[in-house]
Amino acid sequence: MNTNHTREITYLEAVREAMIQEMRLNKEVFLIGEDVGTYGGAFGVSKGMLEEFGPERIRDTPISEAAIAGAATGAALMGMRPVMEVMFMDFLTISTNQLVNQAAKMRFMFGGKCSIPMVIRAPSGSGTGAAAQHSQSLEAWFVNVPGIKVVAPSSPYDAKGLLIAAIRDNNPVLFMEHKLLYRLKGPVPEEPYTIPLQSAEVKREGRDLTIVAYSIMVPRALEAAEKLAAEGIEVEVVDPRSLKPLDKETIIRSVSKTGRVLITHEAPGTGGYGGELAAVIAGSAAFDYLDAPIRRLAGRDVPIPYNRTLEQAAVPQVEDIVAAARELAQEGR
Amino acid sequence: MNTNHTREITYLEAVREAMIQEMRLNKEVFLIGEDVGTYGGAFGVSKGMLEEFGPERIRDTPISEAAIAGAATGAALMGMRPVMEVMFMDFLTISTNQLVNQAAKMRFMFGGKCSIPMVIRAPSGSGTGAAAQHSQSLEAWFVNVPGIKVVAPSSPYDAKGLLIAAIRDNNPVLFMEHKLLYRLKGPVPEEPYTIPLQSAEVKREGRDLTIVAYSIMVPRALEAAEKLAAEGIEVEVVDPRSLKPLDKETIIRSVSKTGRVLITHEAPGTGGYGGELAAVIAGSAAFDYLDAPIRRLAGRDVPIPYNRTLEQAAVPQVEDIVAAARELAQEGR
Amino acid sequence: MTAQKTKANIVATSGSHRLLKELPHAKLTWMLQRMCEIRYFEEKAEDLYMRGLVHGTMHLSIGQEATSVGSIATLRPEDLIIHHHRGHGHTIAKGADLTTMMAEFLGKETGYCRGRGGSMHIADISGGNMGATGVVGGGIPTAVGIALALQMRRSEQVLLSYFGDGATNEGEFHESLNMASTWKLPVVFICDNNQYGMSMHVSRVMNIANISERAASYGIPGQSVDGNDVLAVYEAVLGAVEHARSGKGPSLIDCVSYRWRGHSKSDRNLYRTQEEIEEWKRKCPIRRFKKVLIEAVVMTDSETEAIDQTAKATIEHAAEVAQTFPEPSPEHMEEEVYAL
Amino acid sequence: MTAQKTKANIVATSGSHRLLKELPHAKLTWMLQRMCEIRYFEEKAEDLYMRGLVHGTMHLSIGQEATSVGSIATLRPEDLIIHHHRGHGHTIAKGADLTTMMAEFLGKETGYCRGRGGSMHIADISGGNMGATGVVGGGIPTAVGIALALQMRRSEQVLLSYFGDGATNEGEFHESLNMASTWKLPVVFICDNNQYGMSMHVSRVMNIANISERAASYGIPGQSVDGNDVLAVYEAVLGAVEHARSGKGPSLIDCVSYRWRGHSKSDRNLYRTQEEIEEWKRKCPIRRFKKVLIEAVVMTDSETEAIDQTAKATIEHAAEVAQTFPEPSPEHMEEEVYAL
Ligand SMILES: Cc1ncc(C[n+]2csc(CCOP(=O)(O)OP(=O)(O)O)c2C)c(N)n1
Ligand SMILES: Cc1ncc(C[n+]2csc(CCOP(=O)(O)OP(=O)(O)O)c2C)c(N)n1
Ligand SMILES: [Mg+2]
Ligand SMILES: [Mg+2]
Repeated sequence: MNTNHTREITYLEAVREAMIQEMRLNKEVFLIGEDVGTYGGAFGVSKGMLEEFGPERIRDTPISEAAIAGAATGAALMGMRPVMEVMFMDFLTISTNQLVNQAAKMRFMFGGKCSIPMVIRAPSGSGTGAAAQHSQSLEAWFVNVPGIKVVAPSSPYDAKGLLIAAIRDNNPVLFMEHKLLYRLKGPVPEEPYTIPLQSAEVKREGRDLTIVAYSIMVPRALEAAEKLAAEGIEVEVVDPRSLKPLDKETIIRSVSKTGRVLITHEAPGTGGYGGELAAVIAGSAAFDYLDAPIRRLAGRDVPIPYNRTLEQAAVPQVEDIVAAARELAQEGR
Repeated sequence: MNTNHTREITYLEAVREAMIQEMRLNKEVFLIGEDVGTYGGAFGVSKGMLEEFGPERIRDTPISEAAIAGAATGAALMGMRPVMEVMFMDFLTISTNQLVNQAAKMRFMFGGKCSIPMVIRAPSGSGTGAAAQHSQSLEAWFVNVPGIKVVAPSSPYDAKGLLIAAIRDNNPVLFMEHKLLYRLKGPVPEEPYTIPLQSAEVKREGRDLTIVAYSIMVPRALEAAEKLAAEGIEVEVVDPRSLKPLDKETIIRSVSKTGRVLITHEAPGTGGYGGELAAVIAGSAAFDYLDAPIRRLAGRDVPIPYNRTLEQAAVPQVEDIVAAARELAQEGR
Repeated sequence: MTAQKTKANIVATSGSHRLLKELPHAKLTWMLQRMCEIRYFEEKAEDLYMRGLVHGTMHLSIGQEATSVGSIATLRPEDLIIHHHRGHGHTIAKGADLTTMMAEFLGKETGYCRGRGGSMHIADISGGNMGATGVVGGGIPTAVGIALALQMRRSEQVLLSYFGDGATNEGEFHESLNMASTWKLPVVFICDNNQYGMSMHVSRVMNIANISERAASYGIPGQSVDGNDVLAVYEAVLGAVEHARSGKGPSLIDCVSYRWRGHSKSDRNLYRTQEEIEEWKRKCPIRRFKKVLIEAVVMTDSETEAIDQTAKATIEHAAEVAQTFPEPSPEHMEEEVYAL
Repeated sequence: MTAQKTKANIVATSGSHRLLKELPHAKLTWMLQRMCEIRYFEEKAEDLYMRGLVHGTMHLSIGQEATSVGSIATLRPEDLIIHHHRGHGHTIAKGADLTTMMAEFLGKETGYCRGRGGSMHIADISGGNMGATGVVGGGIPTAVGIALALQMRRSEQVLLSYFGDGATNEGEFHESLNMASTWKLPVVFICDNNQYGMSMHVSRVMNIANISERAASYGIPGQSVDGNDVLAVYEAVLGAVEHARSGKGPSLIDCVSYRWRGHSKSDRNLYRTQEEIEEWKRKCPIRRFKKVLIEAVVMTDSETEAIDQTAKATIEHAAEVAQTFPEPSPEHMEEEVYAL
């Protein structure tokens, strides 16, 4: 991507712009969720959209997450392209039956005779002091459900391109938006563009060690990489961007090159998506190039606490990445 | 365990016996779920229990999975020890909010000032022709939720000992019962006994290769091991039994010994619990002993189909294990 | 305002006799024929199951034929339905090809769902049957979305959403009826009330006399009808369909009937008496409809029997043909999961 | 039976004046004091938040004090409550130690939840407050279980379960009220109806005039009361508590009030007018209760002011002390997740 002369907007604005542009292009696209209208969404993502598109297409709902997911699924079954916003990813726990048993399965279960083109936008992650029930990162569940795709952009540019791709995709796509990324600024072209869902990106090149990171962990890994560079450790940062489908090649290529890999995410380590990444690497051709065990640095196995110090300690911060990467870079040397 | 002279009962009877014995011992234990009374549960697990314990402790409910989970959680918060039966594991999708946001988090979120001693019994797995919405294995989700333990016994003996341990545990324990195991017979002592939740078992010793398997995959792996033995390949079969907490040592020890590991489960491969197992091994001391990449053999990434041939093809069968293990045993030799 | 524990005081519909005069002969014939086809389809399904030709389980609606036929008879061809695990009746009433349906039951590649769905998940999207779900109550939220799409597209189509009495205790029932009411969506919610959810009689799982009373929570019309009277069902649903089509929003129609068979094949029927079952068999909706038609001199006895026998032959034929169809192949299943 | 769109016709309770005579002076004092403490606690919380001393968000119930106090005033000390995100009022009314509560708000190790829970999750299990949940409607199923345990243990205790108007559109509300009704559990469901769920006025999310009408779906008593009249709330809830305690099962009490502040700190209040807010401020439940007490010559003006000032001082003191408390340490968090 050529980012010269490109205007800078926030991640939040990029998400909004993707929705607006797709809604202008295709009248089957609409937004549905709690307080997405006048309120503009809990995080303000849809601010102003009601004015342009009206209450039918920027649809405020009762607080009924199962019915919201069902409404999106049913409309998608009819060929519309709903974008459903759940206020916090944590509340997908109420939509789970609709998403997992209905939306994800209908196409296969009905012999391929329908499709469910919908997007589930889910603000995820901790860092806002909202405690255990408003801070989760539940990607691992959905990755294990055939029929759903899972995307987790880490930059404004990726957010726009991946969201447009997700809206155009003919399947249910879970689109994770990290709350702490909403204010992140970056270059984003004004015209619509897509990023293919199965395309990891090397966010930084390096020879000593690969960090596989997604969502909020990408800016943290990049910051860690800067610090490590000052110590002479050159880190390569790979962002899968789409967790499913996963671009395995880019990851395997990087790990084969560096021979060391640190996988990092915010969700609790045990049973987290990092296991999938580790297994992909450990079962691949990169295995033969590994000079050290595959290392995971993930959220601690605790619910997210309220207190700020505890909250920060519960998920990997820049310093944790620096420490883990440094150790890994030296392991067995 | 000394199984000489021990009477043989089925897995289903073992589950029932564990409940009956604990209910006799402790009047705070009760069973709650859909049709657990007169009907005896969809699979007949609680057949006869209504007669002994009456309708208060063998509690039939409306079809309301969220309220059932909530009822169990609330009763547990009060110090009772509910055993909740969900009719099919698939319908935990309706209880998810209660289990994940309430039951799993309350203790931590309330500063450790309460505990939630409850068991969620969940018939899992495919093989009964019940298709996509009645055949899932959703363990991976719950493993990623701090505050819930996950157990998946593979034999009548383990079922009884682990269920009693789960009922006595002071936390929410998801107890998976594979439908195809219900009729499996094996030796089970009559008196109550417990198996510690964090104790993997080597179900068969072997020097060439380790298979890590749980639930229905254990008898399949053992059968595969017999066949491979005839070819001169000696397989070690390790059953974690409890997926969380996980007895990592037993697994790491076995893999360090054999140098090759095949991980197998029924749930879809992508994002399945096999990833966690692979990551544990790849990040451990066993890494240095590995002579071949870590291999996963899991369910295919499809919803479970209705047609019997398709259904069987969707999850690993004995022959698939034989083939994968044989290949792995020869890899790089 | 405390709970009434008296049993359903079903709203009597007086229109049956009027309808016998008003409805075209062909429509009445269609109704009887469909009811017979459902009965014979399910008896055949049971037979195939007993003979080990069918895998899995199945949920038979024998005894409940009047509900699906009476309600779907009110629809225009382009209207839609979405339903649930006990769905053979709805599928046949909506006009499914019986051979294709039998093929699905048998898990064949040529079945409606190419053998992937089976008895519990028959869908015929192009025929306006948006599919059966096996999750109790699980299709009701989907119904909201289908009806929402109809409304947003300014369609004149309406949707019938079916579920059982037990399903009305699921949270999804509540969320969906409320949402559909709030948005005045073109959907009629139909409770296929056979009085039991597996072993649980409605009186054991709710403290109200009629499920239609739940409509009041959503400010929508609610009515309980004799679900064994195909014309009573027709009349009640027709009103609700017109209400929906004219933009006034959803209704809840509770059709009280009875299932003759066990819940599914594992049922030992311990929760109800043989007498109760026999009593309801005497209320057979098919025999009753035939009698009404004959007494009103709409058809002769031999005409009704001819319809009956034609239905039987059609089902026999469908079952025979379907058994010759090829099995699906598992090779490329992964490619079927996602749409391109 | 179509939807009424007219706004809540709140059941007038005539008992207020009788209650002023019947209730002990100490009880009336207790009520006023608690209401003032809630108001000052929340004003203080807001102040601390504005000064950057508090992390996260918070949901203030200023304007709704009569509901929590009027309802909890009906309880015996051993009775229980479970509530929700807008829960400072219930917590204080249930007798929380204000310093410990403020400490939790500030995320201190000595707070009720050792700083792990925060404003949205205050629990005081040993004091009978079974905790606040941040998931809308999420505590209602838990309430069923708590009440079930009380019933199974043949306890005389009852439980009050609180939730907002918006929560009554969640499926969990429906499942729970139905289950509690079926089993006649000792619980009173109390809707803290402030007429909005974030930006959504009740009339935009349901087609009924009064939320108490939903009780009919479960065959339980339902009543809407003026939630700004502490004595009216007391009277209505007392009846429901006695009903529950005598084994007759649950009730639904809908207390209609108003929140003065935005939903949470991110609220720009675009969905309601300044006039509406001002109108409701004029209906201040605290000023109103003081006026009633003075007019009925139960207290003098200076007595009510003394109570008010004591409350204020108590809160000031609690806030000051709480700020000196130590922060928690993250070291052993994993060990806190599971009970031994
Ligand atoms: C969510 C869910 N819970 C439980 C089941 C198991 N189950 C299948 S049908 C059934 C009874 C449903 O009763 P009702 O809604 O009255 O329909 P009926 O079977 O009587 O037609 C149950 C409990 C299920 N399929 N889905
Ligand atoms: C399940 C769920 N959905 C959405 C939210 C976000 N949310 C928090 S409070 C709230 C409004 C709740 O309205 P109401 O129940 O009336 O309570 P109030 O805030 O008015 O006291 C919403 C939508 C949530 N916390 N939980
Ligand atoms: Mg039924
Ligand atoms: Mg409210």
